[in-house]
Amino acid sequence: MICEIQIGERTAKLSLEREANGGWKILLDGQPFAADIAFPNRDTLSLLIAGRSYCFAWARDGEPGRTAIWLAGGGRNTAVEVRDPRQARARHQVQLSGRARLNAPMAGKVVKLLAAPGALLEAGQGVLVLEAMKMQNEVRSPKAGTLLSLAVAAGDTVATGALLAEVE
Amino acid sequence: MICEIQIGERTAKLSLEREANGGWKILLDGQPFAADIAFPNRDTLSLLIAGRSYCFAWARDGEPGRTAIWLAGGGRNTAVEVRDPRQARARHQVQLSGRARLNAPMAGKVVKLLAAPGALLEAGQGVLVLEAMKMQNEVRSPKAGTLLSLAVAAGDTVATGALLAEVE
Amino acid sequence: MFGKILIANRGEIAVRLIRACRDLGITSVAVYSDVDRCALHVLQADEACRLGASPAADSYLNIGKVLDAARRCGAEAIHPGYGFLSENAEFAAACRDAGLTFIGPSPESMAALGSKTAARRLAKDNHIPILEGTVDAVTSVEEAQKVAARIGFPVMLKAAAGGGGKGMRLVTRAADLASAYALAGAEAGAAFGDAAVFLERAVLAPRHIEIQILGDQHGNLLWMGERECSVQRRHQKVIEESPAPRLSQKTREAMGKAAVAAARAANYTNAGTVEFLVDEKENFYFLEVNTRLQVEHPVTELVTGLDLPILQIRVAAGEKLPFQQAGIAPRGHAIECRVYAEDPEQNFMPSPGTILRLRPPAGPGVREDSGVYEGWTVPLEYDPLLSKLITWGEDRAQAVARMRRALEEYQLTGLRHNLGFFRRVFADPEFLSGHTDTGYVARLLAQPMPTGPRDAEWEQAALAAAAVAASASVPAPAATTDSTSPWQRAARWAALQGGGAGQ
Amino acid sequence: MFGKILIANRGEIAVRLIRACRDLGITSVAVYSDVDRCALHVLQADEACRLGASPAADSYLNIGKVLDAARRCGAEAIHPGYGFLSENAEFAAACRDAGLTFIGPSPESMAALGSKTAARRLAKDNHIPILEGTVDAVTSVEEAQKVAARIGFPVMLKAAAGGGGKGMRLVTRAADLASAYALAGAEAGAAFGDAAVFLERAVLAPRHIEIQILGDQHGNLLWMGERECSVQRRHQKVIEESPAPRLSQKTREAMGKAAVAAARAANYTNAGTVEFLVDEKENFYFLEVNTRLQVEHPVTELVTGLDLPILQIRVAAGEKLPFQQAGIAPRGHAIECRVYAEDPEQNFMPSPGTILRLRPPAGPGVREDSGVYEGWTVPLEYDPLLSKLITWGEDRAQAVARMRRALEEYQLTGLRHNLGFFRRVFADPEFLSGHTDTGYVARLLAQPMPTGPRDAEWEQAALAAAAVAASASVPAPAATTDSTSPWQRAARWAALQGGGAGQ
Repeated sequence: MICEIQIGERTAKLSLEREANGGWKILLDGQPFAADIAFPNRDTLSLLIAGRSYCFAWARDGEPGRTAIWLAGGGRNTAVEVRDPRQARARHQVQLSGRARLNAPMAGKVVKLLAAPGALLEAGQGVLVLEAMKMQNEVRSPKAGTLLSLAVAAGDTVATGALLAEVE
Repeated sequence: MICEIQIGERTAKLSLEREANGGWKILLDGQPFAADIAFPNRDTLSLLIAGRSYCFAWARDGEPGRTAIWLAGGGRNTAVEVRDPRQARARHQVQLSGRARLNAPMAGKVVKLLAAPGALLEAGQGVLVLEAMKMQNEVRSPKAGTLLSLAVAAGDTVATGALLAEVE
Repeated sequence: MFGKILIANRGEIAVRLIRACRDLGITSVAVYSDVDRCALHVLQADEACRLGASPAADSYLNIGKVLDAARRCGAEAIHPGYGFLSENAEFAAACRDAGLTFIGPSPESMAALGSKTAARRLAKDNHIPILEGTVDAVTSVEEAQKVAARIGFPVMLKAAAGGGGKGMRLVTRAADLASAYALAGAEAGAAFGDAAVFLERAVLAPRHIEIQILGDQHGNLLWMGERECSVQRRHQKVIEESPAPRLSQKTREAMGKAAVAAARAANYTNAGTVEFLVDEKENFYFLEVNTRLQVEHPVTELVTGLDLPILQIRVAAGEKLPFQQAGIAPRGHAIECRVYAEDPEQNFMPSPGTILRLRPPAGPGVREDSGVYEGWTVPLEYDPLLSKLITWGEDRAQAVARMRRALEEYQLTGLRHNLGFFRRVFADPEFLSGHTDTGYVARLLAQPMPTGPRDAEWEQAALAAAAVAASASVPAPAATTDSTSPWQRAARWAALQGGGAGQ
Repeated sequence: MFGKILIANRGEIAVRLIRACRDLGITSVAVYSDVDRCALHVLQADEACRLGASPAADSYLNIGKVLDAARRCGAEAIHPGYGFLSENAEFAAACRDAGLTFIGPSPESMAALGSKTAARRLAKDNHIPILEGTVDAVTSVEEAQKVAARIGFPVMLKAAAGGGGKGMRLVTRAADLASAYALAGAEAGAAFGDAAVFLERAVLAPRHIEIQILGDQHGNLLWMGERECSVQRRHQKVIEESPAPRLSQKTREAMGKAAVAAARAANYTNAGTVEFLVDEKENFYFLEVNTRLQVEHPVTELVTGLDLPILQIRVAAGEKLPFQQAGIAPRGHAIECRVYAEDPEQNFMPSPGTILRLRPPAGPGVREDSGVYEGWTVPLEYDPLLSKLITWGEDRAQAVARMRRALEEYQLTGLRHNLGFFRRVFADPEFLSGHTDTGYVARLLAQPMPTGPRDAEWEQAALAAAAVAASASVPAPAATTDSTSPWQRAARWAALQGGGAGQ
């Protein structure tokens, strides 16, 4: 298996092969990576690397070709993305398109719109108010520009990451 | 579904039907049993019965037709057996056969035999010594009688429940 | 003593109160909204009683439904927890009228102290120092502008009712006042059913220190040490400790006496907390009284050895406090971290979701008061507090070391949370020196993220682990029975994009 | 202070010591046998080093392999935990010779106190009362018969080396002596590598109370309160508490002074425990010294507020004890339950297996020191201790109430264990009255199993739950990756047959 893994800011290429003796042959960005790998149970991995012990509990999320692995271990709890390199390329292009998109930073209810399409916005100006867990949160424009469109109306319930508006 | 469930000393007959509204219709030994049943996650069950709250975490074990359900809840941790009534009948007959069988009370290593086949045993007399977790344990005859056969030899490793000897 | 208590709350505090009932041999009754049918407090209680639909107004904030549940299950007393109806004098009075014991102060004491504005007046009358500002609520943006102009910016807008940072806004210039006033009012209205806000001089970067008080119905009224609560984001505490570092015994005792004086003026009984602002010279100003059990009560429990909910229940049942002021002998140091479903990288915004993995830490000096479990979907409707992690040590250094160790062990995935933020705080020299004030979190986040000597190694191991996990042929251990719609998955994906090793 | 410590043990005590290292900022190194590659202590440690094959003689009891591991990883000190090599003077000497600090007493102190026979002589010389019997080991069945005839039955056979009930047998009549002598010797040989046993007068149903001692290398030697350890099965403790109920302060102090006198006579440093038998009139008899950290050390920690492994490490590094005898001020009451993989219905026989579900209790006053996790297969090779559950309360009643609550919350399935037994103990009037002695467990089990008022209701709910669970279409949440052979399944089935709601 060959995959591209993004962890925080870093993207690495991993190549993984099961060896005849049950071990793993791992190449990390082309370099051999030696680890004694064991499975304490079906959702935990133990790695001994040059004597150091690392243990990760993992849970899988995501969709075909783009697996998210939640890892918990060593005091960190994080989601890393494991991509099939070919599919990843296509996605990248979408992200590079021109407009700034405002996504919902959390699931919640749109309680108020603060600007109408066509409005000129300063960077940091409020676009709408989202209520979640009893907190009223202003969602602000990431940059100065024109409010191109609003994807939601007051009263709508939105999921985390849902598109709220576009600014150009 | 109809099943026979053994919990401790008690055996009950349960009939279970999923209703159109998603609820459950349960007959316990022929009597209707009203419970509001919900699933906190895939291995936990919540039951509200006449206002009282019961929560059980469960794990499945066993083999076709004879499921063991480990239940944890309300301070008890126990294994119950869920049987298909037809298959259960066959098993019962085996249990009723005449001889007393000595099964291994735990997994361990047979370190010493204390009696040979043909020996006359008093009730409580030691038959062999089993070592597990560094403890030496005498396995004793449950009744007075003749040691018919030994199924193990010194040095053997046995699993929990393995047949060790028969006494008549 | 009561035979059955209804717990009019949810989440970790409801679980905490169920444990207190169990320790006393009292039957506990959980109440729940539809989305909370499988919440931890429902699973753990002896009995459970449905209130209504998921919005708080139809369930946990609905006085009629709570009282009806109490009648149906035959409870003799109601413990309100914190938040929801806990500081609602009308509810306390309705309990009394229904023949139920409200486990808390009398409605009269609550009225006298429960609203921040009324409490300010009472403090003033009893010569306890308060900050300059309005004593009554401001009724319009215009009035707010006028008062602010008089006392000068920055000013603080605060909900007259409630607490916990909701309906609170710091305003640094006149141009922001109108929008802040509207948001604070709306938030206060949604959270407490009362949109009134008042205005006071903002002290920038003060310390926030509070005194625990406890009174019985026989005239005994004690204070039980202080809690330092300066580490806040969004005007809400995230870390609390006791004793407060760098506080002289003289000031501690003066604050304790002021707290008891304020409570006595209101004929206070049961548990309560008097909050103060403390400046660099250890001048302290009365802020408000929380007329209920505080979220952070465990730090007081760990240093005093006392069980506050049990004492609340005992004094509500008419028992005398079993000790005097001199009998309260704190030992060691305790610190609490509030574990929230929120995203520190997005200004600590709430971040509901399903918990895929949860293994809380354990061992010496570690206490976890949790309200969630693996597989639970944290609902959108309520406060995002998941759990409280509390450590005790012989001194602050040991409590800190144990907290660091506990954070190292903590496994929590499936949603965004602030454990990574705590990990950073407990390695930060400023926090370790005990020099925190309410500006601390902003200062910390303004610094670049530090990297430890082992971070690169950990990252390599995590990369290998992720690759092996992704290639594993075992089914994904998703903990829910619900199927997730493609649309939800896509949204989840977008949320994951911001992910990083910092958590 | 040390930079790196190798922990020459496994299970819960290894995890406990890893936590102590972490609190001190010391790198911890786990060692493991093949069957323990994925044991909890390996997963939790900073580093891990293989010893050898699974039998203890090839791994945890193998001095050469442990020292080799220490060399390879660059450890400066070794903590032996309890059991295995912890009371082996030869090992302590080998550490010293290899330039490693052994975290424990000197080999000379261990030799003087570590063997029960040597310790009996030392106690006698220092005018500390001992029970009548042989001071040296008996070398043959004939000699044993002779001595037993002299002092009269019942007699107790005890391994000269080691402790923990292994190699110990109560003999009530001459006819049983030969078989008991052989079994005790074999067990002692297997567990400690030394088959020597001695004989002493058996006091029927005495109390078993021990004193914790701690000394530094600067002549300071203190005692830190007592532990009541009378609740035993198979001569091994299962419940311990501190302070001992019904013990006068006068006797407590006399025992403390006797313990310190015995330790001082052996130039003792580091942590140790002096065990006594106490009769109904509070006469106490010296039994033995455990020259290492005790399994039940947490109860002392919870009442004194001290961290024993950390103090062990500090004094081993040459630091002075940071307090004097007067500085040890116990508060409240602590109780420990040893959670074993064993079957109370089959005379507490060990019962290894795979843990299918594990959710330990939490909340106020509850501490869990565990050595296992969900999915772990408890191996056959070692002691079946899974975890220790400890509660603290302001007084014994509260500690008991919290233990009862913790047992109520505890979820542990997949193997047989003694949680149900504890549930019974903590509802038993005799235990609750504090009138326990070493005959307590036998008396309890001789009574019919009591049924509670809610047992029938619970059973109905469990029946319905089992039926719904069995009919569920979701895959079985078995926690292991291993496939189980049909043969193993059949064996498991047979074991399940004995199952009941009593657990």
